[in-house]
Amino acid sequence: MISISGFLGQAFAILLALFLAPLLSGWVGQCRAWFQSRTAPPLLLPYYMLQKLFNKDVVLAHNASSLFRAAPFVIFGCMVLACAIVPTLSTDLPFAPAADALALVGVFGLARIFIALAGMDIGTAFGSLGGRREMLVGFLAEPALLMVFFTLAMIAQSTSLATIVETLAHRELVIYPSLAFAGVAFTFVSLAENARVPVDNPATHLELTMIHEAMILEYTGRHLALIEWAASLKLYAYSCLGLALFFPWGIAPGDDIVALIAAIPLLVFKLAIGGFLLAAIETVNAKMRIFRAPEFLGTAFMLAVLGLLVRLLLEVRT
Amino acid sequence: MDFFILMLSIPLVSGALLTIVGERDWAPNLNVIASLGTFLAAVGLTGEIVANGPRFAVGEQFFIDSLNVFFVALTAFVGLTTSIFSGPYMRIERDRGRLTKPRLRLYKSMYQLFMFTMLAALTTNNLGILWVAMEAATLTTVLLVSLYRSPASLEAAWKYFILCGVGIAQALFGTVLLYFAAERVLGAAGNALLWTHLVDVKSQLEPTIMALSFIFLLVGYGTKVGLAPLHNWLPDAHAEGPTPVSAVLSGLLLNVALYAILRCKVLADGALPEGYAGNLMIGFGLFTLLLAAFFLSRQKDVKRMFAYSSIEHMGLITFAFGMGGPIANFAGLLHMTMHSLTKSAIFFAVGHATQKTETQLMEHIRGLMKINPLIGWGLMLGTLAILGMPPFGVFASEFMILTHAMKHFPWTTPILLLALGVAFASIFSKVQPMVFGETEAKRLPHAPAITPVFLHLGIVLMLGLYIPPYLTRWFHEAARMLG
Amino acid sequence: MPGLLSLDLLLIAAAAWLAIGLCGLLAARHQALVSQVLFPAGALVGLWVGVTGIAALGGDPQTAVLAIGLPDLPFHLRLDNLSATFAILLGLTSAGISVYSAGYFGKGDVAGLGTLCLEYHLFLASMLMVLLADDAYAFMVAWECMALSSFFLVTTDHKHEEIRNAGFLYLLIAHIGAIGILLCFGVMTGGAGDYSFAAMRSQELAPFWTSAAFLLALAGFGAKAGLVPLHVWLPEAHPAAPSPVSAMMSGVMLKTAIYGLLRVSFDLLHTTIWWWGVVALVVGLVTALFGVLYATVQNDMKRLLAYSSIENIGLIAVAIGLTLIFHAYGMDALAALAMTAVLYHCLAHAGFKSLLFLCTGSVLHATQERNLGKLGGLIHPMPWVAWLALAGIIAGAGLPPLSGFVSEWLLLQGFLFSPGLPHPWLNMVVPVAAALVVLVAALAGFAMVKFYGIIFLGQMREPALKDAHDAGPWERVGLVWLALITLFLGVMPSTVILRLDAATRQLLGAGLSDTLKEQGWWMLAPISAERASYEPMLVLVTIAATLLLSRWLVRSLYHGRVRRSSPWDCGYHFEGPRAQDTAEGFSQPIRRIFEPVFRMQRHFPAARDTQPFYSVKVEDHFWYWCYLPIARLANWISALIVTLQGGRIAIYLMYSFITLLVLLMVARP
Amino acid sequence: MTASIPLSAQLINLFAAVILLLAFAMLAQRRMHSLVNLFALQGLALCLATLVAAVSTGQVHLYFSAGLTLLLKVLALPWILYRLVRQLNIKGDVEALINIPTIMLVGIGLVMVAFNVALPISELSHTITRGTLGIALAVVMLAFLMMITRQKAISQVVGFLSMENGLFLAATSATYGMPMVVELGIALDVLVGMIILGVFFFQIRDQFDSLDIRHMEKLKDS
Repeated sequence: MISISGFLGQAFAILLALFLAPLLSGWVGQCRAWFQSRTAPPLLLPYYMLQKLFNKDVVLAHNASSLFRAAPFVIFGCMVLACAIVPTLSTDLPFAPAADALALVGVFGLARIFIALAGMDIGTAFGSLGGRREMLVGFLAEPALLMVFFTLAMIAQSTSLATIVETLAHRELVIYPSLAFAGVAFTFVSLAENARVPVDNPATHLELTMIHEAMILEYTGRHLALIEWAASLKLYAYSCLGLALFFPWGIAPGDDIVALIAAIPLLVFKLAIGGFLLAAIETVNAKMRIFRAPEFLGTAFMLAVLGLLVRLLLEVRT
Repeated sequence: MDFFILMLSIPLVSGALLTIVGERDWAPNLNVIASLGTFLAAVGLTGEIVANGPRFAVGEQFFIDSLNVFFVALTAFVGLTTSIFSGPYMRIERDRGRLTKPRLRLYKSMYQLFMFTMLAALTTNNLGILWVAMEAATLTTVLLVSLYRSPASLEAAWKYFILCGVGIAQALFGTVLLYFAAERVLGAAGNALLWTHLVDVKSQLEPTIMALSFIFLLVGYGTKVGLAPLHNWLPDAHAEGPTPVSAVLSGLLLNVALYAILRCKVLADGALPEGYAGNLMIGFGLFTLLLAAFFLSRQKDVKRMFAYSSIEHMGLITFAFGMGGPIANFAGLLHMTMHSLTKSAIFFAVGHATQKTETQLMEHIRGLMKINPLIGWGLMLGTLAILGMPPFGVFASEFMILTHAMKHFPWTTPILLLALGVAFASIFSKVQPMVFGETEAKRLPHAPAITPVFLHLGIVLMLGLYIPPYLTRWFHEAARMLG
Repeated sequence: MPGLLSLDLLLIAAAAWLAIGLCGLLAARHQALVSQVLFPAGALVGLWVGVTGIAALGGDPQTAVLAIGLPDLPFHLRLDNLSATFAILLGLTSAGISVYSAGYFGKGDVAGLGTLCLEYHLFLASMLMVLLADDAYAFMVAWECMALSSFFLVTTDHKHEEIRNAGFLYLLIAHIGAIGILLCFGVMTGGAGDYSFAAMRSQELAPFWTSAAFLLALAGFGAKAGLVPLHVWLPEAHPAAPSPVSAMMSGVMLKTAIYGLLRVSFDLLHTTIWWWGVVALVVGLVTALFGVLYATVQNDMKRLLAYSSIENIGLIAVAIGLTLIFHAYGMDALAALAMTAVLYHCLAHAGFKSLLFLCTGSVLHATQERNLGKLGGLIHPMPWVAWLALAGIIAGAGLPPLSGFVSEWLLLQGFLFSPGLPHPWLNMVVPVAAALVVLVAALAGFAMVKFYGIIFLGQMREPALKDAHDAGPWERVGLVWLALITLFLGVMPSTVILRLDAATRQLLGAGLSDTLKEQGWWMLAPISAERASYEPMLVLVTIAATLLLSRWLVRSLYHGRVRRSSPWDCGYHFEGPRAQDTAEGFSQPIRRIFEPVFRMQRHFPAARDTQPFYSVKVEDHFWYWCYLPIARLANWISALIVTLQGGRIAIYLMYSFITLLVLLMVARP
Repeated sequence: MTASIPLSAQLINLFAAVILLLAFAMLAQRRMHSLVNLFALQGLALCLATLVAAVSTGQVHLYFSAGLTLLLKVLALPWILYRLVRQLNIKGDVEALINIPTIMLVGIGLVMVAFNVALPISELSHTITRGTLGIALAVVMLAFLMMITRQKAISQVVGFLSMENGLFLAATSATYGMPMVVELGIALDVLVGMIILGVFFFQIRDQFDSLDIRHMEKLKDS
């Protein structure tokens, strides 16, 4: 069943994700600084941060519970799993059948629940505020994301990510209008899910607008490190997902070592472009009021549904 | 000794005896013993009929077949348990000063005479005597209803007398017409009112006369059954009379009146086009059911409410017999049995409840479960049974009626659904707080006569789960006889 | 046991439950005996039922006829794969709940424990009989016994008026629903009044009557299951009942309604019309959305769970609707997929919802408080309950790797493969329905986070909560058992579905086993691995392994030092528990976004209030749109009708006279 | 056609007409004393009609029936009623619920209905008195109307008894009377009923200080 090479490929993909994810965060931060005419922080800043945080003592609130301490590890585990599922370099992943697109959403959901609960655990004003908002974003984003997957699943007649990517990568050149809708919707959802402008701003602790940061205010030391790492893993997973779904060219179809190695620079290149575009989006948009977020995500949902309907109306010939 | 003669003479003689000896300490026991004797005689008669088939008595004037022997047994049984219940109940009433000794004497003698008239009505073969016995049953109970001599009870008794008198007068007109029709076939000999003879020639009876006759009989006896809009006497009489009287009125008198209609329906069915009598009964039944259900929701007096519930059930039974056919007739008979047993059990429980709380107003009766758990459970289970909750037997008959209606008269089911729903909501919402909840009332020193309640409920429960084969055979035969 | 069929074993179990109940009544004075012996014995019987059910799955139907019942209609019993499936559900869930009850009712002074024990076991026995009944009468008797015993259980604490009202509402709707079911059976009755299911199966009905039967069944069983708009009893009755009873009602009793609906629509009626599926789908969607939205805004923890049950029932109804649509179009493989989702969600919901209700029971016992606004931080004094409840909420939110996700995943797969339906409109509507299902699932996550976060996390909102005690040993066993069921259903879906396949096959003639058998036990790929697959065990293992590995690595590469201090909270020091979100506050975004769905009464503080306060009350629109108008109408009609009884004898005579005249004029033969 | 009707039939028809006339008179009569008188007269007419039927057909039990009617309806009941009226000191009825001309009009309408209903049946009858069935029905209905419109308990009772007269007339006219045992039973019932009513009146007067049935409208639901 599981070939050695496939297993190695899988392990490599995970390690690559663990390594590349902070780099991607650093790259986005750097791009943002350039756009805003600031002096850019070093590209490797996230690594320094992680190193520093791991070295620091953990300072826990008096009433922090065991759940609070366990949550960062769970979240980290979820994100590692997510990165293992998403086809980054190759579609021949032993872990791919573990979770299809729907299960991937579920894994993200699991992480979200833990981070929201952890936010509520200390019982501070900001913690529960963050938890509530996170769940708000979550329940709006999840359906939209699933609708995107639905559209793709209908094209590929499968919900398995590997199959979808393979189908999309190796199809004859047909323009699917539904994909355009899905792509835009996916972008919206990714912004919201990764706590990016215009829904949230990862770079600020401005109390009234925080979502993600509000939940993790009480985290310190290694816990915070894991959460930050998990956040960058999430960004990485979403980016790879987007790239794999909408720009699937160059992903190795099987356990072809050459193609696999060739896929690495291509991936890094695509990620660099993606990060640049993300920074651009974050710069040209303003953070919106939290109650605009439903409208934003509602739009994403509508677009995804439209994509689905377009798929049904225009592209399915029965 | 002939069981039949014994059965009719015991209540008659003991009624006279109770009048003569007056109110003694042992008079209640005599009442019970007489009822027990009647019941045993009825059981003996039943056994005889089951074993040997139908028989005549006193020439051809009385006729006992599987249809009426079943009502006889039921009547005698409820008569017995009610007499058991009325002993302690009436003693408490006397201690509370609501009744004097002469009234208690009147009560007991009239009770026995009432039993006599009902048994006579049930067993007679002569439709004329049936009428006479029904009228006599009214007369005996009028005095029972007005036993307290309060303005309200007098008013109730007056209405009962006049309305039922007028109703029964119409039944007499119907009987005359029936006789008229029968005479043309059977000749002027005295047997033209004998049911056994009429049944033989029922298809030759003149339809025009029979239709008219059945209308009069239906309206006449229907008044006693409590079919709307002829029911107006019923809630008053039930609410204002002593509780044992309410129990027998509801449990027995209504049945006997319905029995009279059934006997007439058999004849009308033979003479008239298919479904004529049945449709009239369906119409009355549904109208009664619906009206009673809505009446139920506005009641404040507990006995009055259960009186309306009796009207509702009579409507349902009339509807069932109106549909006809073996299943519906069977269901109707079963429902009559179940209703008698359950409703009298409820009235027993209600009687004790009102005695303990000294009011019949439901809003003042609270927490029966706390005052006396047995009374509380008795009322609660009785109410659930009468509302058609399984495993009680009322459900068995409602089950058959509803499914049969759905199959053959689907247009009636929305009405049935509405009426049963409204009735359920109305009754249950009132009984529940009476039984449950907190109360300040203390436990009263009197020991309640609770055995009859649970005896009845036990039988109803058993019949809901298991109907013994001989009873089934008997029901089937009776149902077949009804056509 | 040689010579005894599984059906006999189940009957023995029902009798045993009854016997236990009666023992309870007789031994009412010995509280310890009743709670420590009889309830665990009931749990053993439950286990027995579950194991027998598992053994019976896949076998041939077994029938029996009891000597009781109506004349010509003795109780017919039948154990087939469908009833076995639900018997498993009943047995295994009730085992956990009964064990829990041993602890729950053993503590404190429960008035009338003997009666309660009787009612409880009668409830169990009648549910089992519902599953076994093979004729309309036996079914209805068992069905109404179930309603009745649960009614008495709900009103255990009948001193409070609101509990009485809740019980009344419950019984009323149950009764009206039962009449609907009865009429449904009436439609299907064979000729000459044959009420046995066998006769109904062989009955050929006209399309109109088939549809009537289906709609009556949907309404009747829907009233019991809590489909909108017949759901109103549910959020009233569940908080009123003692927690084990709520667990039993929510976890098991609602499923008997699903069982009935499946029995009627797939077994007794042998034609299926596509629009039935649409009706079920739409009703289910409305129910699910309504339930979950209301769940998010509740402030009473048991009400929240009750609304969540409505949501889950709605999802099940959606799945049933989908099955009906596929079945009507002869797409058997997909119908089997959707049916598996139905059965799986029944099992899953039974496990996690009972678990959550029992957790609320422990919280209630420990704190005497149901109001979320007065709880908080209970994970510290009650770690057992808190951690087990976490399993419940993860499953309840429909997240991997626990049970709720599997069924939702199956359901969504069903939706995804729906294109190809030979009906263009359906093809359009179905994906939108799928989107709404996803929305429901996501909102369920919100509700669950609220439930868990407000009760167990944060600071204690009342000082008295410090004295709360954790669940006792009996209770822990029950909770752990249910949590294990949830976990097992979550990670071993393939194993379970292979067994459930017998039931699916029986109803639809098709199942998933052909594809599943070829795959490993760890893999769930109902169509084929290329199209969709899910390996929950791998998900669980990966997350767990990463968790442990990262923890070990961090500790060994760096350190494991911990210091304690006050929370930082962005530098502010609102130390008190008042600074956290209240239950109302937490659901504020939902109230705002879905404002038209709720009937809200809000009070805002004015500028000059000396004691400013904010309050919000959320009520159910259906009360005001549906129930109150009906009640008013009935009241109005009865007010009109009682004028007939005006007290005047002359008028009464006139009624009689007019009746006579009318009949004389009109009723000529 | 009239010529072919035998004398006995003509007589019976005449008495039947008298009974109907008396029924109308009772409907209009307000004084209690006169009401009882009219009732006694009606009983007498019924008795005579039965007697004529007995003579013309020679049936023995019709003689009994006539005798019973005489005893009960002409002698016993009016006597009881007189005593009651005197002892209870009732003078006249209060104004009827509806004014008398209207009642009369309604009564005439009822007679038409009754004739109409009875017509098809009368044609089937072979007795010499068949035409009177319609009259009997009309009498029953008029008595009914009287009971509806009167407000004194005692006049309701008179109406009730008048209804019985109508029933007896029907029995006689349609079938030459019911079987003996039935007639005896009916007579016994009526008598017992009357006695009970007598007791009742005293109780009612004790409780309500009046025999006005408007006092008895307390039991109601609305």
